[in-house]
This record gives sequence, structure tokens and C-alpha cells, in this order.
Amino acid sequence: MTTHKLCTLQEAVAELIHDGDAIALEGFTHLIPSAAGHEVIRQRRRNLTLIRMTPDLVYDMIIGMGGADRAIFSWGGNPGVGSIHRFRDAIEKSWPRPLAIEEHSHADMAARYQAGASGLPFAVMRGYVGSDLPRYNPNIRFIECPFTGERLACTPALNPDVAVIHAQKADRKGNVLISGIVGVQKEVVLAARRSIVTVEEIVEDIKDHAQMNSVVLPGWVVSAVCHVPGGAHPSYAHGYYKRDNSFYKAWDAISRDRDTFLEWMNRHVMATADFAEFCQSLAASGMIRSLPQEVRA
Amino acid sequence: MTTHKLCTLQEAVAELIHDGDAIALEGFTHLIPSAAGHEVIRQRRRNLTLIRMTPDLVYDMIIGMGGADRAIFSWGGNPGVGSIHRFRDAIEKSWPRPLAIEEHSHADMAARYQAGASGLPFAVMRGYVGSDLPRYNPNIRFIECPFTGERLACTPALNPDVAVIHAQKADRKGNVLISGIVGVQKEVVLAARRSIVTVEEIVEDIKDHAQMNSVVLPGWVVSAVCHVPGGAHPSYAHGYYKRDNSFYKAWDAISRDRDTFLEWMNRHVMATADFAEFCQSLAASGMIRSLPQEVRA
Amino acid sequence: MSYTPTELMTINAARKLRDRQVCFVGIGLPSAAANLARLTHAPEVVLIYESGTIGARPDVLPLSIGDGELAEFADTVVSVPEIFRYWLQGGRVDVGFLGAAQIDRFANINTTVIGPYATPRTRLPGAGGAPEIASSAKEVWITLRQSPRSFVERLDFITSAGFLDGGDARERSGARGAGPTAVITDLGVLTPDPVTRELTLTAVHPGIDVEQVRAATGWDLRVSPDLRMTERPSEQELAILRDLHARTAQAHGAAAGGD
Amino acid sequence: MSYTPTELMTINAARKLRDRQVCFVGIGLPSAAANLARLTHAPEVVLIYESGTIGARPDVLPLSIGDGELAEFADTVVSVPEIFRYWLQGGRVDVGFLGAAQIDRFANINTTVIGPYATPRTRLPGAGGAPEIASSAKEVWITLRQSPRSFVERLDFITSAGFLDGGDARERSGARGAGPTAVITDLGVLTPDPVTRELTLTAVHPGIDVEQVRAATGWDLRVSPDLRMTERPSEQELAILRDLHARTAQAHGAAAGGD
Repeated sequence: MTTHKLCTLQEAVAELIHDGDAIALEGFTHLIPSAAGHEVIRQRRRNLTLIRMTPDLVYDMIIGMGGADRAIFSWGGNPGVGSIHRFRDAIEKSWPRPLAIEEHSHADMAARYQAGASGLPFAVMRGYVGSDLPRYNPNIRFIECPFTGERLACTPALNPDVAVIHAQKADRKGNVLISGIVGVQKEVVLAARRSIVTVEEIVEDIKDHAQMNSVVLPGWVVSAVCHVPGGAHPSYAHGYYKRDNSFYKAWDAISRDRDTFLEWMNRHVMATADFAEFCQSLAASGMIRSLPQEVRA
Repeated sequence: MTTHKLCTLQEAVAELIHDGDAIALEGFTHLIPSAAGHEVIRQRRRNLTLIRMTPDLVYDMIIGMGGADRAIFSWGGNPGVGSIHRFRDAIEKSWPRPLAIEEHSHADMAARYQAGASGLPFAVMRGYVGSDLPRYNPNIRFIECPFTGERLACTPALNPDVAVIHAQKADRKGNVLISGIVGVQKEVVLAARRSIVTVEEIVEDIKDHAQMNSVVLPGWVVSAVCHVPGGAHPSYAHGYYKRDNSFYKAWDAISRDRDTFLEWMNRHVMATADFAEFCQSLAASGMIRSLPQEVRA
Repeated sequence: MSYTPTELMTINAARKLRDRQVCFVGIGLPSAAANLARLTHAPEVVLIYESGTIGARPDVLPLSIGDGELAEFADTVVSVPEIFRYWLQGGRVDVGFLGAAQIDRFANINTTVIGPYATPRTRLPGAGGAPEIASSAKEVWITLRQSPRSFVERLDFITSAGFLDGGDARERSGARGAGPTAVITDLGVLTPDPVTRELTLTAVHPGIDVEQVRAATGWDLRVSPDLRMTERPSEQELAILRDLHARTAQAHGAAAGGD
Repeated sequence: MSYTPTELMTINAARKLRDRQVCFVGIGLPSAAANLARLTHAPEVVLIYESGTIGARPDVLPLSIGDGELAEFADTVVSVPEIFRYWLQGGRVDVGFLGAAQIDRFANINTTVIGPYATPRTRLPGAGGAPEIASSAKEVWITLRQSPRSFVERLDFITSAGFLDGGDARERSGARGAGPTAVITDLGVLTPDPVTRELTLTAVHPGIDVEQVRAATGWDLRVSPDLRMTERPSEQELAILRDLHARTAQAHGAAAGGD
């Protein structure tokens, strides 16, 4: 890429995410790259394929703003709260546009990312026994073990155009440290053609912060690193700030109605220049008790 | 098992390793369970299938003492030195008994352990392209990707009867912490029906020593934990003692000749009661400059 | 001491867990029950969450499957691919503990859609980890509230297999494990008939009569001739459960506690 | 400054590595060359060893592929399954740098047996990581001493594929990457003919004449009409290499240094 590896989130999204791309914003409850999701919306990306094990608020926003044609996922909901209404509205009523879906199980999505990271064309698993999912998803097939004759499920590797994750720390060379619930983040970055990592903190040398067997992504496998403190909100960053459970609950009311949703998005996302302004806007409207970056101090 | 999870190595081998078992002593250069290998020899186990990516000194000893019928491996040598003579003598001249071999590549052995740990009957990989190995090993087959039609290698999962590894620390509940070069140790323990872990140190609670994402084997997946300080010698235990390179070199001379080998084994292994006595015996003969447990202090 | 139907269900589910069992825990009611077991009779139970936490010991109940609380006090935290491959598919899980939106008489469950798949009347969250939990754990327990809308004659979609069409259908399917050995509801406990595998009411909670359970079931419910009554929640069980919910509410904000 | 044939080979192999390339390093001569490159013109080269160390920066040369020195200063240390699956098979390696016991005219290599497989005259260590390094890295370099016993007309066993029977045989085999683009010996450098893929002598080291190379080759060696001479090792290269070996000898005991 032409920008420096350490760049702003605006630059990273402008350069690396294109209309029509298959993008995977990952983070399993922890470290969800919410700020990056907002930036995709601000830059009005269209016709995206959204890949994510658990499409939750971050994809509800993109879908409701009309950015997506298709979702590949294994569990779509607002964790601990209920439905994601924009996602359901798109599937059930094609609003604001139809959303095609390709549905798997968690074990399968994880295996598909692993296959993608491993340079394999497909993943093999014991899965979907007796489930109706394979009837509706032609990407779930079955093969026989060449040694035992057992029947196993298989699905194509996932290789997104762009992986986007949030992590705790990176250094100036772009080496990234992830800790706590690490989800599928290493796999999705290695499976993707390009990758953006937003981080809480830039440190001088990651080796001063990481033990030998820590989950580290070397800078040379990452396309861009952006310093976005609090960028996982309302998800959390272990060691920095907690999950904002009240925001997840508030989202239920914000997103239930199309107009309320649009008004909220226009006010807090489209009318703000970046994630810091978004946080200020939320704080000004009393929606968050404290900005994530302040939680840390 | 009837013995307590924390027990002596003698008890663990007596109870868990039987004649005719397929055993896997793993440790990729680092953390090789040498003391456990000696104990297998002391207890005169016979007709073993020896599984290991890199059969080196630890299997050279067992093979030379007539304990093995078969070896499954990917690289057999004395790292940085040359051949392992007892292994070669068994393959080339059937001394002291014939040794059947099943030969794979490193990537394949690692994948086979992964498949074993994953409850899958086989592993898929891009491998063996143009190699003669599949001509001589019927366990290497090829399948077609059901999506792309590509030809991929596959091999059966490895599920040893017993896995044996060495690690830095365990606690009283048998939780094991491994750090540094971690090799295939987690996979082999999870793939095996039973497992023995020898450790440098017993600590009160492993959580005081392990970060969240450290490589930890919970006590409930391990059959026996044995406190054997220095038990990886001449391999090393990161944070405890270094690799004894001079012993690896000395082994070349010890093992080249059948009688010299037998004399050495009888003197240092068969005539000693346990690993501590073995170390004393070596030190008394000037073969090691210092006992591993002393290196630590 | 009085108690709510949800407390009753949670306490009865918790009682089933034995100490040192390895339990793959779904979020919500299964998580509350598993942690209640850990805080009462099963201190060494091993709780695994699909977020990768092994040996989790949350002090408050997680609102999501990946709360930091789960990682903080776990024995180890591994990646999501690893948790499914080495730990679940690897055959190390004794009990898979699931919730569900709908269940049928053979304990198949639906968490995907109500109505046709392409044009759903209600779009549910989807499979998550359930299809493989249901076919890999040594046994499966399901906990949900009993009503004609949740206990249905015919599922629009089988997300995760119970006994499929009953009889030996599950064995023939290649699924591993014994399948759903218990369904714990707010009214009682259902277990599969050993031969037909049809869910049979084998216990009712105190104060619940069989007709009430029949009325809450969308098919003609079979009732065991040896129907027993579950034990009333003890004061200790209720106190510990309420403490747990109170701590949880305080940690997450008021609305997160209770159920 | 005078130098040994091994120093010459190591320095010429080191020169090929470019800064920031990702190199999967075999033990022995490849490791010495890759680290010399890192200590001279390629400080940001990424060295991966099959023991799982990524971005290794050993201060002394490792005697084994898994010395603690490799882990201590690495960017990260991953498991052996991961290094082969995510990093090598995943297509992230620019250069696979291998040694070999024997090589043929199409740069296929043998590290398995001399003589029949079932009744070998000499049993070699076996495949190790080489078959997949040879078929997954974007290109492969091989370094070994040139002699009629190592450069043979016909291999008894192909452990790892070069260009197989030559021509487009490698492409047809499904191997990825360009295959062996250079063989660096103590006498010179051989590169594959663009069409036939037969190894062709394209450079000799200073003081080596072509007849010497032909005599050390077990087949009728093709020589490039544009044969060039490699540059003499510089004083700086020799000084840094000798320092490295001296440090290594001191750390490992005298016999470990040199070659």
C-alpha cells in the first residue's frame, strides 16, 4: 500500500476496503472493531459481503445503512439482549435492500477461517449431523474419509478480501499483540488478502509486552495499523475497559425502528469525522457514561 | 488410574505404558522427555511402536535396547551431529531386532497429531508433491477437494496409546504449563488415550505462573504428572537449563558401536534406579559438567 | 421460601451436573445453572465456553459468551478454532448444555427460523455452536421454558439434532454421544424413552400438575408411569442463586440479572 | 584475506537474501547464511524455523532447529502444527532455504536413503520439513557442497521435488512456487534453464574453473554461455561470519563452530 503501515483509520479504510469487497470484521464478543465499522459506513462502502461469526451491532449498522448485499455468518443477534433488528429487517423485509445470507455453524466458520489461513481449499469437520443447514447451503458438502469411510462435513475455505480486527497493542513496526479471548482473529488476518488492525495503544517494541508464546501478529502480515483508543466500544478490550452492556441494551430501542435508527446513525456516525468525535457525540447525548479511553485512566 | 495424578515416574510408566503400546515421546528439540525414555527401558517394555517427529537419542536408546518393533517418524538423526546409530543399525542390519518404519514429513506428522487431537479420522494437507514417500507409505493417500477439484494429500489421524512430554511447571491439580518452543506437545497429549507429563517444578497454583493465553494443559486431560527436575537432559528446559550440546556429540561415539552402547546403557541406565541416580552416574564418569538441576540454581 | 419458575428450572438443571464433569456451556439459562452447580455441590466442575475459556470461574454471570470475566479466572483461554476442534470435536466434553427457541418430541432443536427458510416469519439468531455441541458432547441437556410455542409438533427447521425421527435414527446418522438425555423446563423434566426416544415427562416440579404440562406441550405428551416430583429448591440453593444474580445485576446494570 | 570453500558458499548464499524477505530456514549451512545476511545487508529479513520461531534473531548459530536462542529473541513462537499450516502452507514464505544430501540435474533432492528403500545402503535422516518447504515456498534455494557423490545422475529416492523430470513437470504436479531458483555450492552457483529446467552453471567462485565443477558433478553439466564469476567475499563479510562462528563456538563448545 502507498500509505505508511501506521496510518489513520480513514486512510486505511479508504485505501484497503473497496465497494463489493468481502470483508470480515472479527472479534468474538471481545475486541470487536466497532470504530472500523463506523468508518466503513462514513465512507459509504456499498455492495459488501459481510463475513462474521456473530454479526451483531457492528454489522447491524452497516446493513441498516444499506452497505451490504450478503452476509456469511453463524449466529446473528445482540448477545444477551435479543435480535438485531436491522439485520432481521433486511432478511425478512428487504429493507433498505435485500440481504442474501449464507449460514454456517460456529465450528464451521472457525474451521473455514483456519482452512483459509492454512492455504487449503476446504475444511473438514464432524458437523451438521442431522441438521437442516446443509439443505439450504450448497457450500456445506460431505466427503468420505479415505481410511475409515466415515462421512464428514466439508466447506470451502474463507479468504476475505479484507480482515479487520481490534487489538490491545501494536508497535511502530506494526507488530500486534492480542490477549484474553482471542477468537478467530489470528486466523482471519492470515486468511485475508489485506488486513486492518485498530489498537488501543502504540508501544515502542511489542517484545517488551509479549511473552514468547503470546498471540502476536508480526507487522509483515498486517496491511495497516491504526491507533483508535476505545475502538472496540461497546465491546471491550481486556486490560483497558469493560463491555458497555447498557449500550447493547440501548441499541435494541435505537435500532428497532427504521427512522430512529437512521436519525441516530446520521447524528452520531455520519455527522462525526472519526471515532473520537463519535464518542464525544454519544457522551453529549448521555448515551455513554464515560468514553472508553477515559475508562482506562 | 489407581495411582494419584502426581506420582513417581516409575509408577506412571508401570501403570500407563504396556508392552505393545504405541507411544509418542514428543518435544521438538526442546523439552524432550529423556528421563521417561530411560524409565521405559528400565522397566523393559517390549514390542513398542515408537511415534515421534524426530527420533533422536531418546529413541536411539530404546531401539538399541530392543524395546521397539516399529517407528513412525519424519526425521531421524542426532541434531547438529549426524546419524543415530542404533536406529540405523536396526533399520539397516536388524540389530538387535528388525525395526519396521513408517515415514512421513514434519508437516504431515504435525497434521496427523492435530487430526488425532481434533477427533477427526484423517488430516488433509498440501504435501508430498513429487515426493517418492507416498510410493513406500500406503498411509499417504490423495483426495480431491470437493469444491475446487485440487489434489491434496491425506493421512490417518495419530492417536497414540500414550503420550509422554516434559514441561516446565505443573501444579498439585496436575495443570501443566509449557513455554518457549512448544512443538506438538499439546496436540500429542490431546490425541493420546493416556498421557504422562514430567516437569521441572511443582508449584502451588499454575495460574500464578501462566498468563491467560499461555499454553496450559488442564489437569483433567493428563493421566500422570511426575516431578523430574532435569528430566529433559540432554535437551533443555527454557528458563531452567540449556541444551547439553556436548552430550549430543558424545552420544555419537557411545552409540556407534554395539558393545560400547550396551555397556554404557547398562552402567548408566539399567544399573541406576531413577533419573537422579542416572545424573549422578553421568557426573561421576565425567560425562556431564553439571547436573541439570544444578544448572538451575 | 418462595421461588420463581425460572429459579426452579435453573436449580433443577444445576443439580444434574456432577463434580469434575466437563460441561460445554451455552449462554443464558445453561450458564446460570452450570455456575450455580459450581457454587454449590460441584466446585471442581469444568466449564467451557465457546469463546475459548476452559475452566471458567466467573464471579458474576456473563451477559455474553465472551465476557472478560470468563477469561480472567479461567485455567486457560484458547482460540475459537481450537475450542471447537481440540476440545469439543476432540471428544473431551461430558455434557453439552444448551438453550433453544423450539424443541420437538425427539429433542431436535430450532434456533434458526420460524416459517420458510427463504421467507421466514421470524428470523432467529441461527446455529452458533449448537449443531456440533449436539453431535459431539457425550450427552446433551436442554433447558427452556415450556409452552405450546416452544414445544412444537413439527419444527420448521432442525438446527441441531436430537434423536431426529426417533428410534435408532440418531445412531444411524453418525452423531456421536448419547444425545439429549434430559430437557429441564420450568414445569418439569423430560427424558427420552429408551426405545422410541420420544421425550417423556418423568418429573414435575412441586405444585405443577401433569395437565398443566400437557397444556404447555404442542404434541400429545407421553407421561412416565413412574412420574416423580422434583425436590423443592433448598434455602441454600436459592440463596446462592440469588446472590449470584444480585452480584450480576450490580456488575452489569440492573436489567441484566434475574433471567 | 583468504577464506575457506565453506565460507565462500555461505557468503554467496547470504548475498541472495534481500531485506524484509521471509525465509524458512533449514539448519546448518542455510541457517549460517541466513543469519549472515541478517547481520550484514538484510537486518529486517524475517527468519522462520520449523520449530515455530518467527522472526528469530539468534546471537549465535543454533546447533539444533529448536535451540532456546531461536525462541528467546523471536517476534513470536508458535506450535509446530501452526508453523507448517498457517505460515508455510499458508503461502507466507518467500524463500525456502534447504540443505540436502544429494541433488539431481532437475534440483530434486534426496535426504532419505541411498540404495533401495527397503534395504538401504545408507539410511539418511529423512524428510523433515523439506517436501512441503520445496512445494510451498515462493522459491527455494539449496546449498550443499558439490561432489560426484552429492550431485548425482539419478537419485535413489526423491524426498522433495525440484523440477521433477524437467520442463513443465513441476507445474503439472500441483506444486506451488517457482521451485529451486538457485543452488549455491562451494564451487559456484547453478540455476535452472528457463525452459528445460535443467541446472546450469551460471557462476563460478573466484579461482574455480569450469572443469573443476564438471568433475564434481555426476552428470554432464551444462554451462551458461554467460558464465560469470562471483564477487570475492569482502573483508566485512568474512569478519562478520567469523565473529558469528567464534561466538557460536564459544557458546556451544569448540567443535560446534566452523562448519
